[in-house]
Amino acid sequence: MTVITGSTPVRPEREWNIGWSDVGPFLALLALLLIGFSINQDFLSATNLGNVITRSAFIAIIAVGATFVISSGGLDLSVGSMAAFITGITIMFMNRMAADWGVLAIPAGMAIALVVGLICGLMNGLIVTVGKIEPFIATLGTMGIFRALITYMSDGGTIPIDRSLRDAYRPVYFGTLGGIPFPILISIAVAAIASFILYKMKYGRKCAAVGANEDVARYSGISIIKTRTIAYAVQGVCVAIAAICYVPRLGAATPTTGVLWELQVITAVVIGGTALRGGKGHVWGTVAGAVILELIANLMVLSDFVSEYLVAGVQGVIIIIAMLTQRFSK
Amino acid sequence: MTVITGSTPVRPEREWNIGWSDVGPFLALLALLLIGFSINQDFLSATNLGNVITRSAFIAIIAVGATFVISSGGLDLSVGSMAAFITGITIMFMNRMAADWGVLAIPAGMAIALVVGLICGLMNGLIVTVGKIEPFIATLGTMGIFRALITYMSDGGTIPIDRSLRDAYRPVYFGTLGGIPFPILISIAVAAIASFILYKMKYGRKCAAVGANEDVARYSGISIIKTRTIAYAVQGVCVAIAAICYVPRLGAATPTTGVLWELQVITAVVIGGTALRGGKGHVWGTVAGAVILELIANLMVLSDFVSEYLVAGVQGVIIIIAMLTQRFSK
Amino acid sequence: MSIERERRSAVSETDGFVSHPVLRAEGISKQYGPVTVLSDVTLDILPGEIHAIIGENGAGKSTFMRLLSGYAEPTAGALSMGGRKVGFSKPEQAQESGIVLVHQEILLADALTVAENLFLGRELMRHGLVDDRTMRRLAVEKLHDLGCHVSPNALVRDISLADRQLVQIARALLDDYKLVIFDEPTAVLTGEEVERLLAIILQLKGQGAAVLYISHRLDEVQRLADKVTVLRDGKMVGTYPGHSLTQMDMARLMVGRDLAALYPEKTVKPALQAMLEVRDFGVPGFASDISFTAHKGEVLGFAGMIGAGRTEVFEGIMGLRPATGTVKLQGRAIDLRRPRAAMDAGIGYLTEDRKGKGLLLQERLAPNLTLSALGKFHPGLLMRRRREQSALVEAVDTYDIRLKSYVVKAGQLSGGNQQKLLLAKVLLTNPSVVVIDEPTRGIDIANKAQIYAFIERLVAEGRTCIVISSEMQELIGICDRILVMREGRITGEVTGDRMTEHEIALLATSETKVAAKQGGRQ
Amino acid sequence: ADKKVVAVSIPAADHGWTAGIVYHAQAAAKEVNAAFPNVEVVVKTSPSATAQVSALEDLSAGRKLDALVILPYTSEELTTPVKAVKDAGTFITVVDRGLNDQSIQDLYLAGDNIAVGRNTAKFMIDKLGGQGNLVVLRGIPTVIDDERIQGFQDAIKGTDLKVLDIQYANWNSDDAFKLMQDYLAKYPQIDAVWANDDDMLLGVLEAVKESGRKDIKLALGGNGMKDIVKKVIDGDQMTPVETPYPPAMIKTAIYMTVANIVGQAPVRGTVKLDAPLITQENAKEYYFPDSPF
Ligand SMILES: Nc1ncnc2c1ncn2[C@@H]1O[C@H](COP(=O)(O)OP(=O)(O)OP(=O)(O)O)[C@@H](O)[C@H]1O
Ligand SMILES: Nc1ncnc2c1ncn2[C@@H]1O[C@H](COP(=O)(O)OP(=O)(O)OP(=O)(O)O)[C@@H](O)[C@H]1O
Ligand SMILES: [Mg+2]
Ligand SMILES: [Mg+2]
Repeated sequence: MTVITGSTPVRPEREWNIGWSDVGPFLALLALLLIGFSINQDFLSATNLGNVITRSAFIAIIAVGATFVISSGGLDLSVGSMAAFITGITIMFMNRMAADWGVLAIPAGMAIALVVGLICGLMNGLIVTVGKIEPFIATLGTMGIFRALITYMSDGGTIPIDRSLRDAYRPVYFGTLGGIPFPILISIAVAAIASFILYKMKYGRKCAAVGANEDVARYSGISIIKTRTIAYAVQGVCVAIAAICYVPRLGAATPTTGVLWELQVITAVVIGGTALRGGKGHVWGTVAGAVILELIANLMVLSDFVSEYLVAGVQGVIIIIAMLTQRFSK
Repeated sequence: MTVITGSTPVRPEREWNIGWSDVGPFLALLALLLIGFSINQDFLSATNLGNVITRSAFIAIIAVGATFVISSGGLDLSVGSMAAFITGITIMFMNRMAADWGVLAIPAGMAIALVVGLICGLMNGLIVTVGKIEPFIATLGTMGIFRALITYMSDGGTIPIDRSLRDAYRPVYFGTLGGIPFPILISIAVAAIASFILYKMKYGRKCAAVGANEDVARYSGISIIKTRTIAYAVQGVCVAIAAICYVPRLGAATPTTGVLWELQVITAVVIGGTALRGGKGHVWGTVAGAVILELIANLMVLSDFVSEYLVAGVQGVIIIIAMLTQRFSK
Repeated sequence: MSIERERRSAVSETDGFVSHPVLRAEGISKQYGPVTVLSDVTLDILPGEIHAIIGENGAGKSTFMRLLSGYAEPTAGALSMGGRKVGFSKPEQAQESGIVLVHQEILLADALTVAENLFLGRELMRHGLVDDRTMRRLAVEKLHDLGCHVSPNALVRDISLADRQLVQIARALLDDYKLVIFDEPTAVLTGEEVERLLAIILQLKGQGAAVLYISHRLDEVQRLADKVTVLRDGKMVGTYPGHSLTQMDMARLMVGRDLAALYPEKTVKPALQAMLEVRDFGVPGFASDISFTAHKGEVLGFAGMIGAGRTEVFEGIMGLRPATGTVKLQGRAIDLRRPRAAMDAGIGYLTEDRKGKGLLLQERLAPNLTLSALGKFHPGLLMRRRREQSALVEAVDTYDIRLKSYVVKAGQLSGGNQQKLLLAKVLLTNPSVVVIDEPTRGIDIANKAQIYAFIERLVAEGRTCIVISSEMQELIGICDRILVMREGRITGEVTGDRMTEHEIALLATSETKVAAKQGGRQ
Repeated sequence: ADKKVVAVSIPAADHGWTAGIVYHAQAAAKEVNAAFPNVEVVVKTSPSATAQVSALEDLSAGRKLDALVILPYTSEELTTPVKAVKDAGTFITVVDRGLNDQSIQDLYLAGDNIAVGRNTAKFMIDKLGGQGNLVVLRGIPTVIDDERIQGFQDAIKGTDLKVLDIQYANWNSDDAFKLMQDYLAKYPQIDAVWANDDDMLLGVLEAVKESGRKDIKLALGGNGMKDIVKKVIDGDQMTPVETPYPPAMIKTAIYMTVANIVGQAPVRGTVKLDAPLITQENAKEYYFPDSPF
């Protein structure tokens, strides 16, 4: 039999495989900006855009964590109430320490927030992985638990931050560095670190593998339990970071803090190009997704077309249309 | 050489494959009843149990529809607001017709409800299948749309049913047949029909196949679009049936009707043993799941242990524990 | 040729005294519940030796290999390496001890790229970071050695089955293992790739590694094996020196009786009557300018190398991919846009990817069997459970599906038996044209004969059978006519005396092709 | 001896005002249970109208209730279920939101949501001299929200006060913050803001403060949250007045009902709480620093 040895030298090209799921969200973002500008000139004003992007930082930061969880094949519905819970604990801690430690209570409170976030995330992760409970149900359960805890801690009311700390803490949300608001800087930093972890570190590979095919991952010596638990822990830390930025904004935690954030977060991740069934995560797409969501809400207020009753509906329509165009312009 | 044909005669047994996922929910139900009884003797009184089961009928009926959607690999977050929307339309229609048609407006309204439900379901289905949008996002969008529509229709207030119809309509919720409340009978009928469809009809096979592996289904000549769209349509009709039972109970539709039902519905389905990633659906398990959820809420009211603020948290804990015991007693 | 020389030297080496087996398996048994799949198998695997395991479908070969490589644990018996007892509860442990398995079924993550899959779980690192550039480069090199030219950045989901198999093989060749186990590596490969693989296996052996090789292609076994171990129904029949066995001997040992001729006698076909006419057909990105006619009572073969586009052409005809052109069945045009049109018109297609597209692995056998025939088999809305059960019994009988119990899931059948179930599934739709993509993928020799006879019976009934196969011998043995494809086009037709491997290979390849192919793919 | 059972059914604490309700109801229950050994007050919260109907069924399924104090989630939906309880011979006290059928209630104690809107509007008209641009934030689509908005809009009819925009902010300070930022971006000149609940007012104030805009002369809320009452006491420029809608009304209702049950003071009829403006002068009366609200 003839053996054909087709030995053309193979060039390992530097291949940039940028697919639709990479640029899609950014094109959608661009389109939205243009539409916004055509509706209301103020839309593109620095203040308005600054406000909107700053605002989207919470969702963006949490959604970056959710990108880990979702790409590893999980889901976390508890992020909103976890954010409220962490905010509550942090404020209570800071208030108690304010008398003795003065302004130092703020960094200490931040550290506490991160630790609590980590623990909450780990708890979610262990229930899902070791307990082998469908993530939807497990995190729905913990969502109820966190929400109950913050309601209990606040007696259903508000937990305001101590007046003595308020001014020292304010810059974390309202301050700027080189003209850029802190929350934006923080979310960029979080996204940068996350994309470094997901794309440059071994863990990112494991995450994608676990999300894409559990069996294959297991046979490749990847621990599903470890990988997915870490993803939930990262999610917890991201929620904590968001909570830290959140505190100075309104200076209080209430039982309504973070209600329905989980839906926004998941929507941001999916708009950003990460598939809900798991697989590769798109960190920057997620950030774009979070900004898109906030922009849509902003557009609703700035435009005068829509009756107040119909705002939620129009948002729904826009999201569906955005996804449809992504799908069919491929 | 000896001729060995390794064929021990194998008889095709009549296979009863009752797995854990079939009995699990019922055992959990039983456990809950026992716990309930030990906490409060009144728990097992006929009135109380009757009330609880009657109440769980809405969620049960909707969740039976969700069993179709989920087993075919979809998800529907819009059921709660769809229920509100259908309730609203039905009441408005009945009220308008009450003057001319008298009590006949009730059956006419019911028919309208079913048609509207079917259309809403089809819309969801087509967006998901033809539009190829992640079900989570698509139905999150329509959830917003339905919610906006009911808010718009009610001007943000209530749509009460006409007084002239109220008494004639009452028995649909409060009436009994042979001592059994109507909603229970209706949900049993719905579940029976559904399990007939899923287990005795060809469509059930298709549904499970599409949910288990889209490619295999496609290569076997099963239309994914048709199968999944039908599942969403069934879901729509189930929501309509639930809405029909719902009207006489509260006598009005408001923009807050059915808020968060979708989460209860999905929880019922999953507790019932159907996997969220698709595959075989467990109709009776789903019904048991709905009753379990309502029983837990009932226990919270009847027992006095739990601070008001913590009710949601304790419910979360119980659900997680129930799932854990299911998992580990396997 | 170099292959011959290497083989001879290998044999002389193993004829001498060898100190330690790489791996010794003693009294290995495996039970799944009440079912005994393997009982008391004992085997020594020596370094620098190619040891073939053969046996009928369901004999327990794959199970045995899984036990050796940590994918499952034996219920009785012991493994030892270098005189020390070992036990593997995870594949990684086996890999750390130097044992790696190439699965019979594809086990790759669809959503990841070729390079990512190749290095999954053992990524190359540089300065603590994953070194994608190097991994891509190595992926290209390793795959190129195997004759696979997919881009390292392609998603596994998008590449053909054969390419996936090669990626899977490449994974096992990344590191130096003491024992490499191949479970039917060549079932979906064509001549060229098979040759490359065999050369690589000999190279491994030359480097002193031991190789366990499972194949139903007995010619390969004969060419490679230093030793042959035969399993039958989970038990050892014996271990024999490879060179002393002819293919006939092997078949007899496997089956336990003499086999009749593999290929049925070709009958003289009556006057040709067109059945399936395909004109100016194309599948964008895969094939174009496809025109051919298949006749009533004819077995029409499709030959070609991996990536020739044969699978895609028929997936296009079945409405499973977007396609252009006209397809007529018995003169009536088929609507290519409607997915079920071809199936309803009476064309049945048996996919080459039984795991991904053929069977619901988590389902019982009966629902799998009737899945494509739901309409025909269950007229009306209801299902006929009882009829379904008896159809299953009948299929098990007709296709000789070996099962230990009817209460198993399709995924628990052995590879070959899954293939038979799939064949039964497609034929249950009673098609007038049957397209079989790789009909004997993973089928043992006795059953091959059965399937060939079956194909012959189908055409005798007046149906048309189209066979896509990577095994040229098989095509030559059963086809009345063979069309050869290359790079998405039909390059020729061979019939009668011209039906030889040489002729087909000429049409399927050309010197210009290889370069063009690489350019085109990357 | 048999204890008399008084059931209290109220909405769950999902934002500030309802939290206040829960707080005062529990305080009342504790006090009454301690003071009257033969009376048992049971407080149950419900997160939705449906759940409240369920809770009524659950409470009355096992035992006979001597009295029920209920703050209905919505009027329409609770009318029939409360009637069912009444038919079993229970004394019914309705708080805040009336039922559709007034014959059901034995005692009715309510704030005046329309007055909340109206009084706020009147103050604004005075303060702004009858002209100016307003933006309004409303809560979630329910009757309370509707009535307040209606009272407000009726009152400014015929003046030159112009409502530039009105949108939902879900009685949530976070959403109110965002909405106010957007209002500020959209309208260059805003003279006054009305958020029909104090939770939202907190968000509004933060957004205004952050924007640095000086055109906003008034930002008013409603409900009597302690932080806002404190502002009034301190003589805040932007929020000089407050409209009370004190959650403590539930406590009053419970006490009156218990009084009726223990038979020392038969009470029936309707009590309407006024919604007078809280100003710097009288603010101290409305300030409860220990309440969560
Ligand atoms: N998990 C399982 N549960 C029950 N039976 C099993 C399971 N796995 C394998 N079997 C059975 O074990 C037997 C041997 O299967 P195995 O896959 O080892 O065969 P094989 O020799 O590789 O066959 P083939 O040549 O067809 O690949 C088959 O009858 C199969 O049905
Ligand atoms: N994802 C892809 N993108 C672009 N081209 C592809 C892709 N996958 C395969 N191809 C090309 O499509 C053609 C046909 O592929 P395929 O290997 O499936 O054909 P085949 O003849 O059915 O092979 P087999 O011999 O395995 O049956 C080849 O030219 C291949 O390079
Ligand atoms: Mg095998
Ligand atoms: Mg092929």
